[in-house]
Amino acid sequence: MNALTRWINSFLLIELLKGLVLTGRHLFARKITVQYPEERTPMSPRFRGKHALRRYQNGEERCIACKLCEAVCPALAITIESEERADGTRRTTRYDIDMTKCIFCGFCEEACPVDSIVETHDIDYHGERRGDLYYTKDRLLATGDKHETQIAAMKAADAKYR
Amino acid sequence: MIPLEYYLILGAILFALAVVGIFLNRKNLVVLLMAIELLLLAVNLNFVAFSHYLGDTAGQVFVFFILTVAAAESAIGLAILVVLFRSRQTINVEDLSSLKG
Amino acid sequence: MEFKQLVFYVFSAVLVFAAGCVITVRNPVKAALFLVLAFFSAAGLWMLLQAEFLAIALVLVYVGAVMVLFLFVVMMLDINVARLREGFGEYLPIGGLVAVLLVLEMSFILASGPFDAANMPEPATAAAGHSNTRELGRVLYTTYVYPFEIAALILLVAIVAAITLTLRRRKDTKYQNPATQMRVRREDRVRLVKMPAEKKN
Amino acid sequence: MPAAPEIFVFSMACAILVIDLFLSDSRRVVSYALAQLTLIGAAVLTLNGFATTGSSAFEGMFIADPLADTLKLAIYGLAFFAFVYSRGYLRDRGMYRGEYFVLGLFGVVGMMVMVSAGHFLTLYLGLELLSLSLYAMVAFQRDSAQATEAAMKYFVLGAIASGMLLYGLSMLYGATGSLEIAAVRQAIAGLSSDDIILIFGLVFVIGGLAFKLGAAPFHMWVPDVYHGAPTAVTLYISSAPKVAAFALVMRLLIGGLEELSASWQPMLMIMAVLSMGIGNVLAIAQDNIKRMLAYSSISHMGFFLLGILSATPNGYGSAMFYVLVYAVMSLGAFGMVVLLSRAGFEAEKLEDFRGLNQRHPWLAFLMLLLMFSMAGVPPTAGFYAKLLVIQSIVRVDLVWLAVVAVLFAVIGAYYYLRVVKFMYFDDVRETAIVPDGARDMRVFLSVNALALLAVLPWVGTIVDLCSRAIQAIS
Amino acid sequence: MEFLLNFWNGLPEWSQIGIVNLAKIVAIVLPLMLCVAYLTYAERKIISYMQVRIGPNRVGPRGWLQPIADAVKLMFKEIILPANANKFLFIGAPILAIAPSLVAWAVIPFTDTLWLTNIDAGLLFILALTSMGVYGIIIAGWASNSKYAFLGGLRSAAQIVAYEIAMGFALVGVLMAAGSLNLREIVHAQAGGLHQWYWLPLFPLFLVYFISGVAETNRSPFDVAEGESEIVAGFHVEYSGMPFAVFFLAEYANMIMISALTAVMFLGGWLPPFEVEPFTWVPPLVWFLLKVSFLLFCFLWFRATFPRYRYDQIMRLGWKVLIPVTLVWIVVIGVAMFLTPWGYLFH
Amino acid sequence: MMLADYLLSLAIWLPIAGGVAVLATGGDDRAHVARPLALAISILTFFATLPLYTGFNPHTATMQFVEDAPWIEALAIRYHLGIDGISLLLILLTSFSTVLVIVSAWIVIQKKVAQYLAAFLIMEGLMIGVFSALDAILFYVFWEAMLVPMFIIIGLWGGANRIYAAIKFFLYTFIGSVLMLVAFIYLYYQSNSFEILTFHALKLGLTEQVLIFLAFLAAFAVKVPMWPVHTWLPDAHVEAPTGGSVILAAIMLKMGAYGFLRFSLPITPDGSHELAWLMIALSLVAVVYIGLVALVQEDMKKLIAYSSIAHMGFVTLGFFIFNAQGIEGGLIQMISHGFVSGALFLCVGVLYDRMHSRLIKDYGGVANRMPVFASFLMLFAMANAGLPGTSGFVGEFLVILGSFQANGWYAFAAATTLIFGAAYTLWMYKRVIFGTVANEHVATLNDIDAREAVFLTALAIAVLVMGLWPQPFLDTMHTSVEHLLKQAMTSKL
Repeated sequence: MNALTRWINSFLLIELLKGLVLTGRHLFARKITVQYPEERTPMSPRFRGKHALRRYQNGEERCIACKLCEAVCPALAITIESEERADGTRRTTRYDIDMTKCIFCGFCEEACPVDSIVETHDIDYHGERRGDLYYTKDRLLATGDKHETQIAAMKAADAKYR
Repeated sequence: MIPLEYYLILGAILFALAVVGIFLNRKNLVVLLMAIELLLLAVNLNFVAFSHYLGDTAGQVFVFFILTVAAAESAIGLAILVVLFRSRQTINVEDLSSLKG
Repeated sequence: MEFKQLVFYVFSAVLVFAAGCVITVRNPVKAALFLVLAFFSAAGLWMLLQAEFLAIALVLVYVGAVMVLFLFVVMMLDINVARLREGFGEYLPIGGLVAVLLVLEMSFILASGPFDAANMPEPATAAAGHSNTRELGRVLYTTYVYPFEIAALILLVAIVAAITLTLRRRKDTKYQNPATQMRVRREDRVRLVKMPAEKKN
Repeated sequence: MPAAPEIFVFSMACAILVIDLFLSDSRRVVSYALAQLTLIGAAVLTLNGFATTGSSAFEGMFIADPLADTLKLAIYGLAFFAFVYSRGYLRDRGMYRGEYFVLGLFGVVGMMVMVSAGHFLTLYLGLELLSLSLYAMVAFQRDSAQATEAAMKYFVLGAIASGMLLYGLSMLYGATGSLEIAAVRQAIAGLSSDDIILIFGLVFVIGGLAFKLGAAPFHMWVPDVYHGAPTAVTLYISSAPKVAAFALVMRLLIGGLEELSASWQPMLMIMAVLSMGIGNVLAIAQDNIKRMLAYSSISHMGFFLLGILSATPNGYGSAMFYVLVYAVMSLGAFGMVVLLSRAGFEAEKLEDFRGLNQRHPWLAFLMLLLMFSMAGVPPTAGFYAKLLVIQSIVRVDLVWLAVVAVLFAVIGAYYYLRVVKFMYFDDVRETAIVPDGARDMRVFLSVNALALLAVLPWVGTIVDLCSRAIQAIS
Repeated sequence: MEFLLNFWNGLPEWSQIGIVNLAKIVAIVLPLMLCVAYLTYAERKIISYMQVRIGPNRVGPRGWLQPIADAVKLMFKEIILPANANKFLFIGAPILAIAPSLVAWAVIPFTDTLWLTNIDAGLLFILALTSMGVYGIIIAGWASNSKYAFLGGLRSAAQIVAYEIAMGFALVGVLMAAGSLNLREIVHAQAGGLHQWYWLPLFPLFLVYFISGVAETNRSPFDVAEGESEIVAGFHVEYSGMPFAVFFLAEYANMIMISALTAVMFLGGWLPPFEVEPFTWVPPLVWFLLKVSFLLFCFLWFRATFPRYRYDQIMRLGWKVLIPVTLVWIVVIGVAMFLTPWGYLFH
Repeated sequence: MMLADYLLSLAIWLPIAGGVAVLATGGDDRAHVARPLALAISILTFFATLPLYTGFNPHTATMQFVEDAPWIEALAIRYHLGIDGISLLLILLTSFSTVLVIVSAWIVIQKKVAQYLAAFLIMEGLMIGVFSALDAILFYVFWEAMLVPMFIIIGLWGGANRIYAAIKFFLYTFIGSVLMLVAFIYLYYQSNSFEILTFHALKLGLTEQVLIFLAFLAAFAVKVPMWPVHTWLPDAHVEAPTGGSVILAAIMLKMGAYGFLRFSLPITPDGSHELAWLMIALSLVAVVYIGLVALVQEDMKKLIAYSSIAHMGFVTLGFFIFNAQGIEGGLIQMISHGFVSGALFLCVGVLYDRMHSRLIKDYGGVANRMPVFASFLMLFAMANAGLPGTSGFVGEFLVILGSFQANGWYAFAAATTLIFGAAYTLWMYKRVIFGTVANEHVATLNDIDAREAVFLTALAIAVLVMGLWPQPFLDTMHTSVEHLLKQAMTSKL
């Protein structure tokens, strides 16, 4: 009997009809498309977007070339070189992130003892040449400068969970 | 007005081409099979022409059956060709020489 | 020139050209396509002869089925085209000569009078209500029912033969059977096992 | 009911095709038994409705007359024996599949249709049904390069032959305006007998027929096919289809075109002489018995044509007798080849027959009978066959042809003797294996070969049967 | 005006015939091409809706100019000829693919009075033409000199050939019911309302025909010929620019044609579902287009719903399910025709 | 329904059936069954043929013991048997020789015994069939069928070169006889019958007769054999086993001669006359030339074979001089030669069984070791040379007498054979039997045993009886010969 019903079901295309009904219902469902450039979905404070290097309020760059981020980076995207400055502090001479390697895991941010490297909420970036996705220290600092308010807010929002 | 002769001569030309094709072709069995199809086409042309000019459907019926048979025939022919190719890796007419004596 | 005559000459020319190409062209795929062309022109000629049904059947059977099969086989068998036609040219002149002689001879006989326009005039165009298809269908199932059945038998033989010859089940290959796959139910594949969280001694 | 045996065989073939799907290899014998039962059943049906006078059915497409029924019975018998012989051979070579028997039965249906054809259309369809089955059967041993090559050659040449035959038929159609054999005959009677279109068509028809018969100069396929095909298939091809080919000739050439006999007689004469010559001379050079028998078949077709070309009822009867006897002989000879073959060993070299008398005197004796019968040595049936065809041409004052024929018969005797020589006078070679098993086959083979001798007192009856069968058509 | 008329009458007869026919052809092909273009748009829209998306909406108002944009893009893309490809066949293949789908329109009756030709063997003509669609694909696959294309070509050719048989058998059922091969007469035979349309008495054939139609056009879920995941894009993997566009057109034109045929043969063509007042007010052409649109919608619906079949499943479905079903149903119809005076179901 | 009505059938089919029975005894391990069985059958057959003689009416030329039944009606072929005075003697000769052959093979043949014996029994039936057939096709069937067992006998049990000899034998005779078949068929169309007696009465034109005569000649000349188609015979004789040689010489050769009497002369009398010169010439060539050839033979069997050819030349000569003496002489010569050459071959066989050589030079002084054998051989040698008192003399004398009537030169040429015959026979006898013991092999020879004595004695009696009292033989054939002569002398034109 079971076999017979199964046979009948298969010949009446019951399962296929079920599928069609499902898609048919969705045809009339409310569309959930977000009209992207105009509309945006909300973002978590922990969202990991484009990288940035921060500065202290006095304009001094935060990064002390401890190279923890370089060490922790699983994709080996970060390259750091450093030397002692005239004032005896150690600062980076080179801080590059190869965005074609980066996997946006956020470990660098976690590892940074001075909250220097961070990931912003900026996702609207692109490059037209290969080199455009090779972020140098200057560009990272510039991003940090540009998004400092947003970064600060994010840090603040997340602070209580840390 | 096209006289019946014209059709028949056309059939003869096709027939001759097919026959020459069969004997000319020493290399490729598939083309040989195609020449056979041409041969049958010539025959069919004759039958249809006669049928029309004689006002008799029998010729057309014959063509209908020839078409059927030819289709069956080429199915078998190609099946044999495939089997042959599997066992010998060639369909070169000249390579078919294991049977001699 | 009458429209019909124009059509006749055009189709005939194409037919002969295509047939010639079939036997001379180097590449078997092209030969097959030329054969298709030949069939099309032949179908056109048959239309002129008021054999619409056969004309369409020719296209349907040959172009639609037989030649596809040919193409299939030509393509599946990995044939070295270059080797296939080497030394072809040397036979071509003699072959052409033979063809011409054959045609002349046959034409001489065929055109010797019995089938000229006087002896065999073209019948009048069929009446408007006349359907070639209907007529053929009628005789096919009445007068010719016996051959019809035999033709069916021939096709069956062709099927049986083609399958026996080419179907081979390799012993070392694993096959999926869609029918059994589709019959599978959840119970066959998933087993819910209830067991206590921890063993009691 | 007209065509009851045809319908029965066809239905049974389909049934076997289906039943065979559900049989395991070890129970394949069921298909075999069913096939044999089918033939027996068909024989019963044919006997039951045996036509004493000619009548037609299906609008003249189907003819029931004594000729048709007699030939059908012969076909059943030959096919029956062919199946018996082939079983062990097929089993040893992994070809023991139901399709062999099914195709064989379809071939039988084709032959039956040919035999009963009253219309060019049924003639052609029967011929094709038979041919297609045969092509497939030749290629049945599909991993054998030889078999497939043979099948290809057979196919190509067979298809060309069909094409020629059809071209000829189209011309006849044009000239007579009909495709029904009886009507064509009447129409021809109304035309002048040297009507150029008729002759033109006739040439092609004869060419096609010669191809199908395997008569020189259209014989090229015969040796290759006989040699290359699995022996089980060769024995099938060389027996019953020859009977059907006879029917083809009878229906087409005699039934339809007898009025043109003055035109086809010389053509057949050339073919007959060439066939006898080529067949007999080339057979001498063969060291493969299958090939040798193939050439012998060509020469036998030459003799067979002698009967036809006399264009008298007497000659047709003789040709019929000849073809029946030939079919039985050829069946037996190839049956012997099959019987002596084992898995992995084809007894197809003449050498393989060396010292057969020492190993198996009985089989050697049977083969001796078969060979002498083929050579036309009395008192075997082969002699009467040759006697009949030769007397039929002497009757139409073609004594020179008779002399040519008997001379070729003598040449032919040489290579048959060679087989006997190998069997009786030469010593056993070590590679040769003594046959064992296949008891049923040995029994049937004995019956087959001894029939050539035992028929002696009843030759007259059979000849009578043949001439009575012929009467209906002419 | 006068001059034009004189000029026309001065032309020889055969060219007059030719020109008239050419004009008719253009009148059919142009709107068809437009339909194809907007069918692609409809497809994207409908599938996105079923996936709870909006679909294209940027080019032009609500995205209506999207097909035009696509067309323009394809037209200006470079045509790449692969190395060692057979150039003549490579270019010829798309043409071979699209030609049959356009030619078939010659015999399709839009309404009782609107058709290009009305031949007796129309159904056969259609069968013959649909069977030729395979050439474009198989040649494209072969001429590309690429193994992916080749495999795709062979796959789809085998598939088309297999489903064509089921399709043909389904049409045999229609032929039996209507007693004619003429498409107009087939529609006439269905007169009398929804329940007289052949989809009901020939329901299994209707399904088989439509499913085969989907398979014939290589549409999802039978689109293994393109099978992106296995053979990249199948037979047209090497194509770009205009030749690719032509293949694209061919596919969609085929879809439309299959839908039109289904409408003619199973859904009563231009006939209204009920032959009573409000329905008969609607012009027949509209009914026809409505039916075609519905069927086209089904094509898209299927694509949105079903996952792709595996190749052996496709072949199994064709040979072992659809063909037997059609055979059985033909026998059923035959028996019914023999035993009953057509009665309610068949007049 | 009396058994007597079916005597001929019995004589034909009993040995054939017996042969099959012997064959069925199987392999050589059962030879002890096969031998007595074969002997019994051959003796039975011999006894079955005796009533033919006792019941024979010598005063009429019509066929006796006639059996007639339809066989292949479409061609008017009948199962028609019957004998006259000519065939009667040959039948008796056949059944008598077969017994001897079987006895002679008793211990000599050790390989495939059953097949050997069966072959001879079947041969016997077929040969009787040939002599008693009154239907041309029936005749032809028996005639040709004989080739098969003979072919096997030569090929299987023959000497070193047996295969060549067997095939040569077969093809020569086969070629000849198929032409005869064509002639039969032609005659059939003239008469609508295959009855030999109808053929006899058939009117034929001269050209037809000549052609038919030539066709017959092709068959019979090969069989007789006549020069120049005799070459198969020495080969066959040399290679054949003793029994084969005996049958070949004693009976098969006679069939050719019988054919002349039964077919050529009565059916084509004018053709025969027209070509008599040819026949006589060929016969004389055989007599003289072959006699000379025989002189130089090294091999005893070959020598006897050539002597057979020469003697058969006598026979044909006798037939074509168209008088009663000639024909009767020829017939007597046939019978006599059957005994004599059979006996000689058996004697050679006796020696060969002991020495495995047939070369004359290997022997010498045999008389010392085998005195009894030597005396038998002496008798047969004398008979072969045509010494008065032996059977050989009667026939030769009659033929010479007859030819003398026709033409003195014929007689002269024929008479040379007496000289040549004596020369080669006695010379061979001298070299083999007399002299000192040639080598150690000869020294170990044993004289004949009882079995050999039996058949040699039987033959010796036959030779002597025929030589001393030929009258019964002549009486038996006389009426038939007269009738035949009348037919041969009556023009059909």
